[in-house]
Amino acid sequence: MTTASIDNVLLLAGLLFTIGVAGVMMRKNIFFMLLSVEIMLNAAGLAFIAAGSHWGQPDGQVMFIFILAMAAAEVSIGLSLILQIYHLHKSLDIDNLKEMNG
Amino acid sequence: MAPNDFLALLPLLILSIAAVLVMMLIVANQSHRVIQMASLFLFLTSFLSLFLIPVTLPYAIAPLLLIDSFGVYMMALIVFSALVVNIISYVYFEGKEEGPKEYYVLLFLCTLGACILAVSQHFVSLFLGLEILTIGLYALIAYLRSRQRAIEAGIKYLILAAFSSAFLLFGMALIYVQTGSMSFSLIAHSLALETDLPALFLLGIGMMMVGIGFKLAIVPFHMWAADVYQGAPLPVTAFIATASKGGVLAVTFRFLTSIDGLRFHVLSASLVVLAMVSILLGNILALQQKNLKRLLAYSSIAHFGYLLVAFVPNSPLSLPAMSFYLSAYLISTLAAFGIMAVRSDGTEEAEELASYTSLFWQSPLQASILGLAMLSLAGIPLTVGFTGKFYLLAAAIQNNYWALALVLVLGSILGIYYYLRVINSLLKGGTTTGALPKTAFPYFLVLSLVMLSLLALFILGLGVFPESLIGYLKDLQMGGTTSVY
Amino acid sequence: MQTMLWIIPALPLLGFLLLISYGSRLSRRQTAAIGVGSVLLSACAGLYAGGQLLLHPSLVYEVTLWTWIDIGDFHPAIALRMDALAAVFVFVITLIGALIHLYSAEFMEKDPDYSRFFACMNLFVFAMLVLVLADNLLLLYLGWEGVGLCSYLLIGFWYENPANGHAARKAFTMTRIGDTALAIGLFCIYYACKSLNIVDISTAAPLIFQQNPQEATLIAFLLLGGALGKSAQLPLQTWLPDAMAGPSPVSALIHAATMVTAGVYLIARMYVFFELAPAVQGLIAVIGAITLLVAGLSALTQYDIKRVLAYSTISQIGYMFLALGVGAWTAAIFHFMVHAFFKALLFLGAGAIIESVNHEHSMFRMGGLRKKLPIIFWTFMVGTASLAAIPLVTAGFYSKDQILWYAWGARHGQAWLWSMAWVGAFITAAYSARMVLLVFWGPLKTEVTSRPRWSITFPLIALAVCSTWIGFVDLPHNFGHFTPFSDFLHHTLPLTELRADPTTEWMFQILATVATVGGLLLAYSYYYIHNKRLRHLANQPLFRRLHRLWLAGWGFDKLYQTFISRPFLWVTKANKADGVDQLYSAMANITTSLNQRMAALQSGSLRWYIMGMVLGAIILFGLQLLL
Amino acid sequence: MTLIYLIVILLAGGLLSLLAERRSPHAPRWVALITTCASLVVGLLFWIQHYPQIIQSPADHWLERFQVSWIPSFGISFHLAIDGLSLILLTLTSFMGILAVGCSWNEIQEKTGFYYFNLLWVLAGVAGVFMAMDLFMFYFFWEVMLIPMYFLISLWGSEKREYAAIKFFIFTQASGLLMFLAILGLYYIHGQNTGVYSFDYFDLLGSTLPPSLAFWLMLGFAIAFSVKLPLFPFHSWLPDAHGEAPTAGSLLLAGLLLKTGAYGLLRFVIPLFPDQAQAMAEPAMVLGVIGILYGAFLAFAQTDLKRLVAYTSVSHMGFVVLGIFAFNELALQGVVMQLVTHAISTGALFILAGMLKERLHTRNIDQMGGLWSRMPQLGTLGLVFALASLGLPGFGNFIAEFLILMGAFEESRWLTVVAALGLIFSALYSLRIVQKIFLGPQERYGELPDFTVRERWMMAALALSILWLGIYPQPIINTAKPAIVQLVKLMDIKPDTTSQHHYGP
Repeated sequence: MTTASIDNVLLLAGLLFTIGVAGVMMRKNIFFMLLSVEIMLNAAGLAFIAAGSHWGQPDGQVMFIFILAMAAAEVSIGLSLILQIYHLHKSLDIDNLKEMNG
Repeated sequence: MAPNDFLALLPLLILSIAAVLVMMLIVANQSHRVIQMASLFLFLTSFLSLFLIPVTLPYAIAPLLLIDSFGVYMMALIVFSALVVNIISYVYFEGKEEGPKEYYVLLFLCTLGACILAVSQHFVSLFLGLEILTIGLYALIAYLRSRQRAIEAGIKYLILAAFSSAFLLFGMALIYVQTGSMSFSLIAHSLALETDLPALFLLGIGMMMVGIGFKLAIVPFHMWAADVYQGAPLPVTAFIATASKGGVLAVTFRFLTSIDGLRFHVLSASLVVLAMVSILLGNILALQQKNLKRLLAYSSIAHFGYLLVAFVPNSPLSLPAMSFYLSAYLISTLAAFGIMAVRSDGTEEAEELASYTSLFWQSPLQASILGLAMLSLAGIPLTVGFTGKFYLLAAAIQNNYWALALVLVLGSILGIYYYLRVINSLLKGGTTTGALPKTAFPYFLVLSLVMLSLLALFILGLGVFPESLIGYLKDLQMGGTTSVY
Repeated sequence: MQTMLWIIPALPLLGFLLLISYGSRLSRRQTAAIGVGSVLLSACAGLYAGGQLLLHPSLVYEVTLWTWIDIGDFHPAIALRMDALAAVFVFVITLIGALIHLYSAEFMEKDPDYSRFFACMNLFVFAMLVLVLADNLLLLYLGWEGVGLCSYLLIGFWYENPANGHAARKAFTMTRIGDTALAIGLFCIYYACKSLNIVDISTAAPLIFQQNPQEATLIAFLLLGGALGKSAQLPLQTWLPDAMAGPSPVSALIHAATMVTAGVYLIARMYVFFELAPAVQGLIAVIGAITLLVAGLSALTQYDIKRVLAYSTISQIGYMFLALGVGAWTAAIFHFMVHAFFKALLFLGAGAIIESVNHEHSMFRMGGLRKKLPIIFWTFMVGTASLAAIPLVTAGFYSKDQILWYAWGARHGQAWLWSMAWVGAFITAAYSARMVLLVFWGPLKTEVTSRPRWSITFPLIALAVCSTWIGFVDLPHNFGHFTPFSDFLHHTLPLTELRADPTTEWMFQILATVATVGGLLLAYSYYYIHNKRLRHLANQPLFRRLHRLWLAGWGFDKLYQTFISRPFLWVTKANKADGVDQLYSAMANITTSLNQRMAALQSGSLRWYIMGMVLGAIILFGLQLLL
Repeated sequence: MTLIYLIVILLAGGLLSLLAERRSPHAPRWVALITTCASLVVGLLFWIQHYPQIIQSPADHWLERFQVSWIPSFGISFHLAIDGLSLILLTLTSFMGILAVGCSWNEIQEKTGFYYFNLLWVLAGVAGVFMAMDLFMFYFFWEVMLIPMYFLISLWGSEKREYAAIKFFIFTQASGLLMFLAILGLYYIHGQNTGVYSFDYFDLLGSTLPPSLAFWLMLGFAIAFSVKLPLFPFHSWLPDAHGEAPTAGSLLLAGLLLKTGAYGLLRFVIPLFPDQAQAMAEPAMVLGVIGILYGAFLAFAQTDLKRLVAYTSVSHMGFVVLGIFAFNELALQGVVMQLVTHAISTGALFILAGMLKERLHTRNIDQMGGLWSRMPQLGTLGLVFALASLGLPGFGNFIAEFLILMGAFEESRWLTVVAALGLIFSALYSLRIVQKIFLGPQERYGELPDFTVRERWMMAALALSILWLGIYPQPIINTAKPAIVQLVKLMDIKPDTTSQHHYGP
């Protein structure tokens, strides 16, 4: 089997990350914003794994597990908030949420 | 686990156990009062346990944590802030529609996270601490979940925080790729020979800056601050402004100094720029602000700009200067938020400046405390804030960062304007003594006021006789044992 | 005995202090007693001291009271010194002062501010005495400004009328211009001579200024500036006619007899500098000559009797300056003394007249008062005669004749100076005659409402007597060479050197007489027999225009208004809001607008915030690439 | 030890009056009166006791010192010292303090406790400024006198008080912070040169600085002091502050706070940076002269009495700058005199303005006129102080301005001549005051009360002191002499930019 070179993997990770950033910026729906953030986090995770394998250390994968855990926690809270928002606003359009400004 | 490890970790352990204990109390559905007392007691114990930590510092718990006198001091600050927040929470949450009990659990967790940050010397612990802190905060900010503002603030904070931690993580990853290690000391080791930063590393640092910058609300990553401050419940705002920012600042400082990153012109220069813009923009934003929470949010942006001024020179003075100013900032901010919390009632926060008109003649104590806090934040002599600014300027000028010093001065001049506005509205109006609100639960009100008066005393005392603290901070140690794993 | 000199100024000061602190509680009689008494006593003291000086020519009174300032080698003292020159002035000030105070006791009796009046008058006498007795220039300056203050207070004495206030301010400010020049002169003197003591500098000056005469010229010029202001000479003369807004005794004492001649005193006192600066001395003569003509012609056209006298005062002081200018020091002082007497007399007389025709100032509404007010008439005639210099019998003749003669004959004398003075004499005679003819002859125009009592008439008579016999203390050389006055003064002032042959003096006396008689005849034929041809001449447009010009005092006031006061007022009004302040407010505004712009960016939209963060991140990276 | 009393008395008095209000709203004013009198007594006793020592002008012109360590880790000590100059100004401070209490006696009816607290703390701050010999501490007191003053204006002032107060605070604070930067710079440069890190005045005196930097440091100090003075382009806070402050506030501003600026120039700028001061002399004098004329012009145009007087202060302070930078004994003595006499005469005018406001409820002189007939005593005193401020001989102001001009004349003839024009303009505005307020016809007002006993005593004290200074100023001159002589000596050395200067012990 062939091993992908670190650079390519990083490139992929970078690509994912940018996609995520773009998503967060583009989408108006909170739900999809959350999703895009997850993509970004996973991009980071991918980068860690690549690095770990590059240096032949477990640390990268350890880090990835942590990231997963954290992402899970985050999503759970996020979803509950989204429920609340839907409850209050009857929509998930982030642009409704600009009560506070100035 | 060696007894020393146990002793060194005692504060952290107490905090984590406390979270569990409080949960049990809730299960045993105890009253708010009991839980408040318990958590107060637990915070106190963890605070006191900091003094038990053996004097054989620095003490490394390889590879993640390094408990040194700097770390201990930072933990002390964090736990103390949490303690104050805890005290003022009772008066605030009593009579709110939301059951306040779980709040304390989260408070403990967040405090724990902040403390871990303060002593972490490894990306993993950094990340863990940061996320324990942040995830706790998501919940805390949106704690009054039936309130639109709270929810709005919560979701804003959540998405932005996650967004920024993604940057942070990616940055770490890149650095890991570059150096092959995630512990600060080893990164420093691998960097030791470099004369200028490798591109990948630079990119990594840059992305980490984005993440950190967000947490510290430094321009240009500051925009969330005002809204979240305004939306969150007052004690939580206080916590964000003090404990959480303090922890992040501590770890940033530790990271940058232990890898000696500031010897690279790129980093120091970009930090200088960040500091300058934060100072100026923060103050300018605050100038005409009518909402006290938002005002403090903007001013805190400026204050972290000031704190960066202490980083940059990377001189023997910068550690004590940073610690001193951070302490000054924490004390003053806590006092300010404390008074606001005490003034708020079940339905709405006392956040509009208008609601403080002629407070001085109605309840002199509260007004004087708030006024002192403002003077201290403005950096007027006789208050600790002045000594702090003096320290920062000293650090800057000693290394001939004249431009930075001038910007700092300019910032403080702008600052005076809006702090004075607050004080003016306190003193305005007639001497008609209005009725003092919050007579519902006198004990905790008195307790909070005593606590706040204590803070006021600190503000004055450290302002007039700062020597004691300065003397202590001067021989704070950081790092020391490069524990290779 | 010497050390008692301080008594002379101290008495009026005491009077002032008493009146200012207890004035409200004193009766009019007591007030008058203090006011008149204090000056009378100091007059006696002055006369005694003067007598001593006459008897022992070598004697000089000197007393140092205390050191005023002592810094390095600058240590002026509060010290008094009385020599011949000072003695003459003290004599005039105190004697005439006393008489005028007595006059005022009745003249002002209906005035509500009786005590304030006497307080100011006493203060004035004190200040004037300090001026002439000062042994150093700083103390002299104190007196100098002090008299200016009193003149301000007394011109504006009837303060309800804003016009009086304006006149008072004008007087103070215009003299202050001169005073400033004087002050600068003092600085020059100090740095040149390292002292302000008059005797020291007078003795030291010749040696010091041998090297740099231009410094001496500068100093002399600055001193002259001071003198011009006080003595109302061109170009600072315009304040004096307006100063007539004050009560008549004030005009008599301050604006005729004493204060306005302070300039003469200063120049005589500092003669050393002027002898070192012949150019400036020449200038003095020229200014004097021009002033006496300008003022005389104005006097010829006035309606208000007091303004006539005011212009005549300017003109007479012009004579004194002329005398000083040609180096006839004693002649100047002599004319000062004589003028003091008859001009005081005239002013008091005028005051009495105005009172008795209930405050009518215009001569054209008077007339025929010869029979109604006999005492005033006769005394006034004596004064006028003296002013017009009727030969042989009047004091005015002797003093003015001396000046005319020296204007030709003295070392610095010039033919044209003399001719100007001669024309001046002609004019003087003319307006004097005009005045009396209009006031006392012709039909009665305004009814006499009140008649003066003794305390007004007595001073008039006394002054009338003085202004005749006082002339005989210094007779011309061809009149048997009887000159005790100038001999007395020569202890202080230098002799007048002659360039012309003394034996020709009689010709000039004849010519002077001709001028006087001519002037009298002119007025007589114009105002008494109403000569047709003259009337016709006077109606020529040229003369009408001249008349208007002279009536307005040659339009100096207008000139100064357009070129000085109006621009000043305009500038101050324009910048009332302080232009500099606008700058700072602009800065403030910029900051606030910046604040509003930035606050607008805090739109509250999450997507915008994210955008911001990403932008920030990009900028940060860009920055790091750049650095 | 006396020195510490001078401050502690006032601080304690302040706190006491804060408490005294609980007893009765009139208690604080008595506390304040007693306190200020006490401090005056202490000061005078000190003066009398040291006068013989002063007379024989010793080489060490410092009369007494007091030093305890404060923040050793930065070489900061609580260091007070006093010489003739400070002594004069301290006595002035207590004197002004008594008058300030006097003229607030009935004017202030609410929040009395806090009012007198601020009043006394301003005095304490000023006293500290005049004695502090440690630059850090100097700045400390500099601020301490600022904040209570801010409260005095913003709480008890008239209509536009908040604007005025904030303007005042920001002007002084901004300049003060610049000075603070300069102090720090001096501290580190001196430390790096000598290894002795200290804020102590006497340590820093001899320090040698790189000329380029020294100029900027000097500027830092100079600007702070010029703003306080105020020197011409920095004066625009003064009219607002004066105009809006309560009577006592204006009194303290004019009488004391402006003086701290001049004191700073004399005590710090010249001794610490002789060469730079020398270099600065010409432009500074020019600015001073501009200030003299500019202030006079604006004063002439004003219709608000207090603003008018404020601008006259600008004019008078122009004389101070002119004198200071002439660097000779005559001028400097004149400066000291000007500081004292200006405090008295201008202070008196502000008190009069306050009395008129109390009676007529306006500060607009267009609405006054002819008041002499109603209030002859007030009119007389008004006339007296108007004359004093136009520099009439016999009043202290004359001595001061004459000496300043005379001293300046040696340095630059033309500037002095232009400055002398100020005498004429001062006559214009002073007489305008008298005319507009006291003279002219009087129809607008009915019966107006003349002086009360309290007012009469205050004004009598002021009038007598200004006259005394006019005819026998020698005690002041003698007291200031040692310090002045030292300064002159220092400037006569005219050292090149590298040599050491020696000043003080």
